Amino acid sequence: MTHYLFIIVGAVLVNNVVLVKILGLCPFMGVSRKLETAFGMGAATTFVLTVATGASYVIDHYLLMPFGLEYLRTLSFIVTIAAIVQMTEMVIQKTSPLLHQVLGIYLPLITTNCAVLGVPLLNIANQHDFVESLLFGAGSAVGFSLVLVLFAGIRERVEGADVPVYFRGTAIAMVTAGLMSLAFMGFAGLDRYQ
Amino acid sequence: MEFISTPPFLLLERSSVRRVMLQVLLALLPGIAAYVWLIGPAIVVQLAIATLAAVLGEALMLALRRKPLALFLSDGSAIVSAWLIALSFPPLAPWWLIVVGTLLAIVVAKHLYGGLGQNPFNPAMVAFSACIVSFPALMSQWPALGLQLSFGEQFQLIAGLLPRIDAMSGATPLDALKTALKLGDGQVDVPTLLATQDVFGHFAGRGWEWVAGGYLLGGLWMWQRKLITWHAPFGFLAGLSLLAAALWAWNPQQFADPLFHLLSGGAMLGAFFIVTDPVSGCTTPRGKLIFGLLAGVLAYIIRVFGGFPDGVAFAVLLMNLCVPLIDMYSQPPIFGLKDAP
Amino acid sequence: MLQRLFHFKGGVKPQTHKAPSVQQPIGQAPLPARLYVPLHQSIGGVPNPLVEVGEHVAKGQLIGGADGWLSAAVHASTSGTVLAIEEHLAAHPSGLPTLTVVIEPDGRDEWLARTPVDYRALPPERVRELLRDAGVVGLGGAVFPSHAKLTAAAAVPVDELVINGAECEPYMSCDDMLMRERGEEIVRGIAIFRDLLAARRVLIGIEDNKPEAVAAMQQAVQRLGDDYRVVAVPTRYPAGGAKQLIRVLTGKEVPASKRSTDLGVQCFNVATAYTAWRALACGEPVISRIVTLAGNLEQPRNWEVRLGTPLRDLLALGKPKADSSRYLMGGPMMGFEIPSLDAPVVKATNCVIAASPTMFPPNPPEMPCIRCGACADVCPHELQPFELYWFARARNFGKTQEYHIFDCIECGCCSYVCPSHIPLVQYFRFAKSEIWSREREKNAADAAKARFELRNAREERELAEKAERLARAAAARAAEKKVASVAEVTTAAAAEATPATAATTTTEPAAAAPTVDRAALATAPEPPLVAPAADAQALKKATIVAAMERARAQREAVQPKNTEQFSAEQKRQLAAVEVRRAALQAEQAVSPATATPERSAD
Amino acid sequence: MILTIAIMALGALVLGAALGYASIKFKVEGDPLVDKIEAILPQTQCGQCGYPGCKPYATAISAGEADINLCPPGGMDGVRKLADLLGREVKPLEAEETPKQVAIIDEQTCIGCTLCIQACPVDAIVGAAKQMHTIVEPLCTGCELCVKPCPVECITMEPITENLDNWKWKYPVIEIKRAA
Repeated sequence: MTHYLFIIVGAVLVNNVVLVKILGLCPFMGVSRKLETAFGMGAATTFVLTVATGASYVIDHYLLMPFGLEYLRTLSFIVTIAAIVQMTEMVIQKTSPLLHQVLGIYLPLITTNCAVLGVPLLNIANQHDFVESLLFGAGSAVGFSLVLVLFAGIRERVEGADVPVYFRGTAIAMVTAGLMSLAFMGFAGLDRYQ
Repeated sequence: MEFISTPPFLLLERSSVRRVMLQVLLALLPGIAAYVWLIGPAIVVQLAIATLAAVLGEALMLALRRKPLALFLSDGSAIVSAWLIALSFPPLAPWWLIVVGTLLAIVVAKHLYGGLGQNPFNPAMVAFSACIVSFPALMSQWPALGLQLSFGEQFQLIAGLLPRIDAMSGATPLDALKTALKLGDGQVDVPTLLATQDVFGHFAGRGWEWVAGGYLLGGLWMWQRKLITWHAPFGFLAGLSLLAAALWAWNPQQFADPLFHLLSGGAMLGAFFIVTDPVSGCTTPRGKLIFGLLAGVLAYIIRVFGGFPDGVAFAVLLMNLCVPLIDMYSQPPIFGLKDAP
Repeated sequence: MLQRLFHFKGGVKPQTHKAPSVQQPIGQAPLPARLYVPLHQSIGGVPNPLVEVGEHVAKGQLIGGADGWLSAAVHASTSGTVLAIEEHLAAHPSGLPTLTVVIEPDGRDEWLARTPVDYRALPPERVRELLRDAGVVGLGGAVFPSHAKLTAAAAVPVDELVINGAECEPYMSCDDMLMRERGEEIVRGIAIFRDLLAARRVLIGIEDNKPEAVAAMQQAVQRLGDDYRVVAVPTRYPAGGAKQLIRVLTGKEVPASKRSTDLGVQCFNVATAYTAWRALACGEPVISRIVTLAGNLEQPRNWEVRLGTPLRDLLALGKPKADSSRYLMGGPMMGFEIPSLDAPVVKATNCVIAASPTMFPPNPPEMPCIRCGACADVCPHELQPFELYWFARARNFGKTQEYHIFDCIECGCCSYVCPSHIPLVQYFRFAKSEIWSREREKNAADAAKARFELRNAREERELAEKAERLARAAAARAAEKKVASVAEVTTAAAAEATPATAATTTTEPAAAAPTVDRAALATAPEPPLVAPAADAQALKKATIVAAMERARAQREAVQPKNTEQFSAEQKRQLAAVEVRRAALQAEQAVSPATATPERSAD
Repeated sequence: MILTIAIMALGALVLGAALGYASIKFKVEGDPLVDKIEAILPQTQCGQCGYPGCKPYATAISAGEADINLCPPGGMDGVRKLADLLGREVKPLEAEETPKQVAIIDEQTCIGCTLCIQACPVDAIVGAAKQMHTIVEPLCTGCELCVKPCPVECITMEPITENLDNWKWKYPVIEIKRAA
């Protein structure tokens, strides 16, 4: 049981996919201008990432490994993720046009979100079983959403600050992301405590 | 370059940012006095170095940003940051470490965000975290107990004129406890450790416990002067001690008592001078309480379970991240709309 | 008789400085050489000028009639001659001009025949009309037409009528002196409000730093045998804010989104009650008010001043000291600097303060906000001024609304305590007027869009009609040639055109009379088209009708369009243009020679 | 090798089928974005963006054919709002930003040709043939479309003057260049 807990804590905080693994920076910088969009993006990514980790585990273990096709992993994962994102977009557009509007062009961007590809690959590298994979995927997604929302909150505030001209916009956002990363380093070692 | 032009309101109460900052500095004095008395006068040198670096850094940034120098330099906010940095760094840390930390705080954490009042992160804690991540060894060298060095020797050590010898430095009480527990591998228990090792005093680290008491005194004075409200410090101390008490009650062999945690590391300094920072902290009463509480809990978790000797700095930075959200969702109801859902 | 007092959060206690101006009784200000009576002195519609240049007016004569329900009339403050009706500097922070009636007093100060009425014998609607036409407005400074506040909410009976004599602004003492000297008339005026609102209780709130006023009011109430309660409330700025006083006396909190009558409470200033009584019982409309002259003066005092008196003349009464450099209208917390002393005294002028650099030192430079929360502690509406400031400064007006900027009463407590000396209220006023202007722009854009669409629809319809006319003409020609087979083709063409017409007319319900009868015309000759072979004569008729329709359409093409939905104001403007145009045409008729070269350019 | 191709083909087939099914099942009509964009545009219908009116411009933006910085009456504010809505970068305005103006007809020179009436997109000009025309000021959007058609050049654009109704509190801080 504690084992699963450590996986989740590790994925959410200690090895946060954005701030420690530095994956998925594109939506992290792109969709964090407003809190509402960050919430939407976080929710969508959480869904896609969780489903994608499950699907890639199944594909890897029941399609690729039995036939010794591990070298096709990246390719097949990308295709699967793209399909899942496409489906998600269609479903959201139909069921919740508002969310679709809020996510705008960033929904298709999940396809190219390296976190979505990176997490399934990390799962395989860490030799997680199915449950562990799902937990790790979900944990990473929650970690992503968490920092995305926090980041959006800070950015909304910093937008009103008298930032030096050369640092306005993305530059100060990068500095903020760096300081966030520094803060998250405080969690280092938490997943190794005996 | 922004400057007021329209003549607006006319009546003013006699208060100013400078007075606020001066009072904060004043409140730090009891703690500093205890520090000098019990730990060594080297801290005065560090305070001077940090102040100098902060003022120079501030002046440089103000000049670059073409802000009125005299106005902002005299507000005292940079000196407050500098003192907090000096007090949280090891007293015998080399001078350049303090300078690097202070410049980091003033230039990056403060002025890149627009200077006074606009920084989302506490500059002093940014400095501490960045330095402990970058120079873990130097940042964990605290003067070994019973180290009898003259003021001159201490000064030379800071200036890098004397070689650093391991015998001169030891770990903080928190670190000592953690290391001993880890090395002991279940063989040692906390009560015996506290009773036997030299580094521990009556309640916590020898000497340090009284420094913490000094900070407490200054903090209470600030509270009495209405410079700070009780919410954040109370939340912080409550979060820290409640979690400590719960684990201590569950397993007193493995976990130290709450009083030890309250008087160790940066707990008291953090409670009254860091989490009360209005700029990077929460502003609503409920928000302050939540901010303090969670910072206390995080500080305990990081200092006990994490990889760093103390968790206050990281806890505060992590909570700084959450400030906009906490503030947003803890808005007090306004006049006339209290019954509204 | 013990009245339970409630507490409002926040507030500040600045020095009051009231003592110097209450040493002497209210003085009667002398007649100035000129009176500048602005027509717009209250919230709501701008009164229409009812006098003409050169006309002789009597004291109390109506010179500006109320425009609509939410407006209040304006009267001549003395007898004399109207010199001009022109744009003159307004008593407004902007220093912009406003339409003003300039009167040269004849010195006789003759009243128009005054007709006192017994308001109890009149229906309430009539009383409200009388108040409106007497120009009774809130004299506390908000100048909201009082009659509009005298209707109880349909579902909620008025429990408490709060009479505001708190006067919390420093320096100001006009209400204090009014209560001391004319308490009885105030109490009689309160009765009018009480009766109109059918209020159960009347609470008169006076700050406890004015014991004389409290005593005077208590005596007046006792003498008249009323059961009003005179309550001394703790002195704390802004206890005299209507919402704060209501809170202190009744415990009710009125948010910005509600009217106080919805909560069963209403609030009037003591001076308003006084003028209401004068208006009804003496037939004297509001032509003067008490103004406190205070600050850096030799003789601070309260004066009864005719509305329209230039501030320069008024200030001369107080003998400003030599180093007076600035002048404020209103109190030092909420007032504004007078752009020029040429501005006149208006109904909102409760206090004029002369300021010297030593009394009000220049503002220290603004520092950045350090989010210390001092402003939130003193905000009587429990807002978060520093958050509002943060977003107002960044021009993020949506966020300021989320943080309830419109609940801000601009009392100035936040600016008063700010350690960074930030003029917070200025930022909030800026944000508010930006939001209003954006709303105006948005409305204008919507209106423009509607008109554009209307026009497009009309053009489409005209095109369709043209097509139809062409088809019909073709049909007529065909019928004349008596070729039945060709007629079938035109029917098809007409059938194509007709639905198009129908479509355009139905998609546009706003289209008024001309469209309807044109549509009727268009559809009328349809039957002969459907049955082309029926009768050649009918077809001939159709041709004539089509020709008539064509001529008509040509005429209509140049007729004003879209004028049906003009507002009254726009119609007025148009009428003015018509008059100008008529004059121009007359001019051209006189000298056709000048008009001809212009025409040749056509 | 063949097996590999077969497996990949199978995967592609399954995913393709699923996507195809979804695209039918979750088909969405219309584009609500156009309305949102149009709500931001100032509705001057001036055509300065190169499109015949605000709606066509909104449609073009939504389709990705037009840039968001083509609307001078909307100003930088409008560009910022559009950038916000569409998640695009804020760009400086293509044309010069001018203060709000209204058209004024010099009634002395007007010959009553009705050309401006036909040009006005919002019916803000009244008058009849051979009579002087007048612009109804509150309705005028300042689009300048009536200026060109006038044969006698009697229409001028004038900035809206400040009066007590449209006066605004100014931003309390202004930048002043200081020698220090």
